[in-house]
Amino acid sequence: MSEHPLLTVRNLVKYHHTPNGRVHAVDHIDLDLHRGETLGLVGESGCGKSTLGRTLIRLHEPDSGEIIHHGTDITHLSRAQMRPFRRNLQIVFQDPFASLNPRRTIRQILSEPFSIHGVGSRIEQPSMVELLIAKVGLHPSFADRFPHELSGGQRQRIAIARAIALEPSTVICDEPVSALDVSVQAQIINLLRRLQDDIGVSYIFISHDLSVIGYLADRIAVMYLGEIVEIAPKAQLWNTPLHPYTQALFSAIAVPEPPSVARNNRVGIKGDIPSPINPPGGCRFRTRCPVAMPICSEASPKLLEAGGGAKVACHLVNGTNTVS
Amino acid sequence: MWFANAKYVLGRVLHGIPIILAIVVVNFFLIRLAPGDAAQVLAGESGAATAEYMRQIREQFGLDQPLWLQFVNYMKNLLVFDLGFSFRHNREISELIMDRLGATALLMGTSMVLSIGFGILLGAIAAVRDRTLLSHVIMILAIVTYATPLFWVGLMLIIVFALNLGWFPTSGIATIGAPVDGFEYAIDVAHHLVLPAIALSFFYMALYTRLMRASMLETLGQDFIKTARAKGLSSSNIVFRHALRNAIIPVLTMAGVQVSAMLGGSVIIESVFGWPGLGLLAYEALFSRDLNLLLGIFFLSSILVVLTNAIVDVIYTLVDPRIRLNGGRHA
Amino acid sequence: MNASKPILDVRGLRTEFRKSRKTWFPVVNDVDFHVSAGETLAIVGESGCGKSMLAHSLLQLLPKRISRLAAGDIWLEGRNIAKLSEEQMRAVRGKDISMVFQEPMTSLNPLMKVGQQIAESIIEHEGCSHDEARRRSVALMDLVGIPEPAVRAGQYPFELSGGMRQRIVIAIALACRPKVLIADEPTTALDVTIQAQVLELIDRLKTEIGMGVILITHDLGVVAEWAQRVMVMYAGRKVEEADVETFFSGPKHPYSAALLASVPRPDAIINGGRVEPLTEITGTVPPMDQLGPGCSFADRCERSADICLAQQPQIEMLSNGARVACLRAGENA
Amino acid sequence: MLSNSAKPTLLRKILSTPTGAIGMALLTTVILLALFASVLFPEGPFEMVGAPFRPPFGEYLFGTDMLGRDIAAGIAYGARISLLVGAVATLVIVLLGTVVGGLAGYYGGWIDTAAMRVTEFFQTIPTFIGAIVIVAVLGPTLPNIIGAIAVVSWAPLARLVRAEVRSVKGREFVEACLSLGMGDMRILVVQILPNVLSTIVVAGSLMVATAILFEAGLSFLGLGDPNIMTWGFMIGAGRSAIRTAWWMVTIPGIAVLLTVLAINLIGDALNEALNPRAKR
Repeated sequence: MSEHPLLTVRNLVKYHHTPNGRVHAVDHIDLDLHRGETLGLVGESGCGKSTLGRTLIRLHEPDSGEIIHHGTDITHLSRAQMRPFRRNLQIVFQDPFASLNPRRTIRQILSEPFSIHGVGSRIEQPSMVELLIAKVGLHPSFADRFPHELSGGQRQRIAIARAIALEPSTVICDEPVSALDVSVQAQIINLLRRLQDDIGVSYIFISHDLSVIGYLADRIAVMYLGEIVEIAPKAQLWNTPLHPYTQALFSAIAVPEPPSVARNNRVGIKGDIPSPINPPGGCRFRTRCPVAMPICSEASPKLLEAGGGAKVACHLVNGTNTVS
Repeated sequence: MWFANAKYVLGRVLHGIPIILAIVVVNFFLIRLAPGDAAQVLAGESGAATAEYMRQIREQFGLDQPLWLQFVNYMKNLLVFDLGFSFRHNREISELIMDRLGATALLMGTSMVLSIGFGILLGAIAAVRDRTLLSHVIMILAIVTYATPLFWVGLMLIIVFALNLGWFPTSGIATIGAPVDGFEYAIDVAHHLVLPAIALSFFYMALYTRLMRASMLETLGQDFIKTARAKGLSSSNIVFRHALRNAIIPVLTMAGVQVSAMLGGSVIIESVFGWPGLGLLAYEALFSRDLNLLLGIFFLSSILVVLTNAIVDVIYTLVDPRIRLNGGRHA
Repeated sequence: MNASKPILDVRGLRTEFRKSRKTWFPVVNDVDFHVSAGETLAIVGESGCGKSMLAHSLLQLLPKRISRLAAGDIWLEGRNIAKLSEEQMRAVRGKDISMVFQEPMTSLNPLMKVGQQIAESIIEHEGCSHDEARRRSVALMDLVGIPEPAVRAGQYPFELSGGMRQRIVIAIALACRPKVLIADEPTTALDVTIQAQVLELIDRLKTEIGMGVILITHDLGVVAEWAQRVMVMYAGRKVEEADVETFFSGPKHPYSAALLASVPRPDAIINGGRVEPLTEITGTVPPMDQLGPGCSFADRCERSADICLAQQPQIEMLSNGARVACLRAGENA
Repeated sequence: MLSNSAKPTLLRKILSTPTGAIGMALLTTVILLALFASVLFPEGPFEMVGAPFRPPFGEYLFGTDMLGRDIAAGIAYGARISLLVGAVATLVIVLLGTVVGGLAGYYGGWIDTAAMRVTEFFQTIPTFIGAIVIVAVLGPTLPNIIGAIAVVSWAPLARLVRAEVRSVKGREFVEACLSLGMGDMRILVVQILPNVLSTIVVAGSLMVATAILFEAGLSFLGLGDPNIMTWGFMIGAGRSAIRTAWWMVTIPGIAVLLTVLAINLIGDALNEALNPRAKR
């Protein structure tokens, strides 16, 4: 990993305002993304992982904190000032049926990045589009079709093509394979990996599926109710998950192994995910935590180094002397 | 729960206040938009305007004062429900309107109940018996009725049932010279009410039938209906206990929206049937160019819409617990 | 392997959809399977393989206007329910066979209290009093792990979380202690931690009530963890059936094998080093109304031969006990 | 923005349903009648052509009125006005509704709040009475009538467009455009509005029918332009003779009915063609 992170996030906060109250979607988050790496962002619904992804590229306006891209603070740039940075910050969405405009042809959809950023002339663009389609493993004749003529996997390839058209340094992948069948999911995962090797892009890969995240990511950040509870290199996190939530999450993965070889040490966790509108005080996981202590309801734990490149926000792991 | 309910309804009523204020403002400026001298416009183009009347109008509207002062005066008068004086009728406008309110309320209320009731019934039948002859007949009747002008329906009813068959009177609210109270009077009024109420409800019945059918078909295709079937419930149980109540919600919403249109319809129907309500009053005001009266009616009917919408909201909360408990339609 | 007599025994089931006025095409084709009490059979496949159609066919829940049960028998404890009238079928639904659906958000009536939605089923099938039904529905809510069941019974679905709603749906399904529970992707819409809770609940109740469970899913991990036997479907047909241990030790049908290999395995990478690309299955699932005479997987299969395109493979038992419909399964597997 | 290749198929789709075919046939008849009114009845609708109160299907196809005017001529010339009012009022309504609804739905925030308050106002005032007041105050001319109809009816369309724009805006392809740095106007006009168009077309077609009914109602009450022959005016005039000459009110009424029916049928067929989920 290089010394200068591609993307640095400090103290990022994003609340959604709803009629029922303020949703703590992203609550004081720190992150670094390095060149060429894949950072996995995992968590259950309401943990704010999608909001974080969208806020990072200013699809949502952050409430506070800063987002630094290549040394430039892009947190408060205007839309016009932001435009040149968008070449480097792209996103792929979950639903391949909603992420392509049904009224436009694949050619029109894939020309958009080029025309917005003035890349290539009108004469060059058609061949650039066809090249792009080939790059994601489809036949160039797809250019003149409409999205509804494509299968889910093919649409997702087009969505990926649009995101990588300008060879960005960072692509946010927001659950890009969750809506796909297993065999198609494998195709898209392989494609994303191949593109990473080809153009050296960094991914922030958002998913609720730990198997996919574990397969693709170099580092993994675990989110719970708007906060990062643990972040660590993949092997480290996999072998010695420290946070009780990470442990529970990992043990909930159902592995397709014969019962005779599958591990059977399930750490069940009780109860529902609390509402992100009114998260528990102190440690947000304490209401479901099997090892909660009195301190957990009094102070919220900080995300601290726990050795091996891991950072954890847990009183039990960090020791009670870290309370602020 | 009761409290949340009341709070919600109160909120909806308060919501109507700025709208009523806006109508006051529009009323005030509309007259001044008219070509020519406002007093002249208010007095009407006929030569009937006496110098006395013109003076009265100038005084009431304070037309020689600056605009803002005129407006303040206008507002002051409205606050005490002083809508001015109608020289054609030689009475206070507010009195005139109050006199006629009951007849319109009776007509509107009857028509609303008729159109919503039959609309829901016919629409539900058409949906449950989808793709049968019965459903086709209902839907063809609905689409034809939906295209029929109200006043024409009224006239056709008069030609057939009043003039040719003689079953119902052609106009009025009661027989002249008949007793004016008691049971006999009620029967007499009901007898007079039949044709105008049917005429007014026709179009809306068609509208609600179409809406109810679509809504019912959609509801019947939803997952919870499948759950109900998987429980082993009978189809009548599924329709009555599960589908109907869900399907009615969009119809109620539409009925709320349509109140203002229905008031317009009652102007036409009342003038066709000589039903002495607000609509006929408006028609008369139109003919005698009594614009001040017309504006008064416009103002009051707007208030009526706001109030009716509040009533619809109450019904809404009774049907849909999501509103009752969350205090909002967009929960 | 399972000695007990099956509760539900399905033979040669064929469900067809209407293509035009007179022509029909199969969405479930010649499927045999059985479930015993206390056993979970998983039916696996990708979208459009017919697994959900199969589930709906068992209860005859598909719309009659566009679908029909064209052939086959469904034996429920010695009674063939495939031949029952709609009226007779109603007595089976929710009583002998129950179903849990995928979407907890939409599968409950939004305008009815949840307790009432459970009680309804009890009243329908057991004709008990409303008070009795209410008492039993509260007990059921307690059984499926809903805290404060008496309070929750008076709430509406929108007041409950997704996991809680799915528990209500399960309570409805279990209200009359059915012999067979069909769970159609019961946890797909739920979060991982909640998914484990719900599957654990179904597993526990299966033993308590002594019912057979048909678990329909696309998630092979869920199969490995919660089922005893597995049946893989492709293009409306059963292509492989085996007990879970046998299946996950090495599926024999090329489709099952490819499906299993396409699942990402993080632990294998971490413990074994190099990241291999996942196995992909080329091409797409053929539309069910345009199937040829041969094996419907042939044109995507790495091992297909000419004969595969011409001849429909029949289910055969292999030496390891798996039943596989593949002309080449025995050869070099 | 229906693509060029979609246009003929759309027409064919409409004609392929029985409702659409009947609607199209009826509407075409009315349009032809309007176009050739001055050829068929060169003397105009106000000319007294014969004896008063002649019953229909005799010397004159639809009979004559109390002044001996040919009712058939009135029907033909009235068709012009009905179609004109329907078309122009709808055009104004659609323009106003799309602009207000589009901007409110896309930008949200205070623009949305303000726009919704305004539409709420227009939805609360009793529409027909509002139109009566406007025409009564400003004078019964054709532009005033069209304007009055448009002013009191644009709000529901604006709300519909707003709701649709909001829902399309929430789809991920719009976020994809934003993340590419596309400008607001381009997103709204090029990306979102084409997806809302089918809704606008369907609602607009029904709006034509409503506007025709509105105009007929106004002229029935005597608020029509006195220099123009309209169906509503004919019915209104026929009222006084309702006991003797039933055809004077019946025939123009049927004309309104068939025209409105035709447009509604086409609207239904359009809805099915453009909006397949409404089918089944």
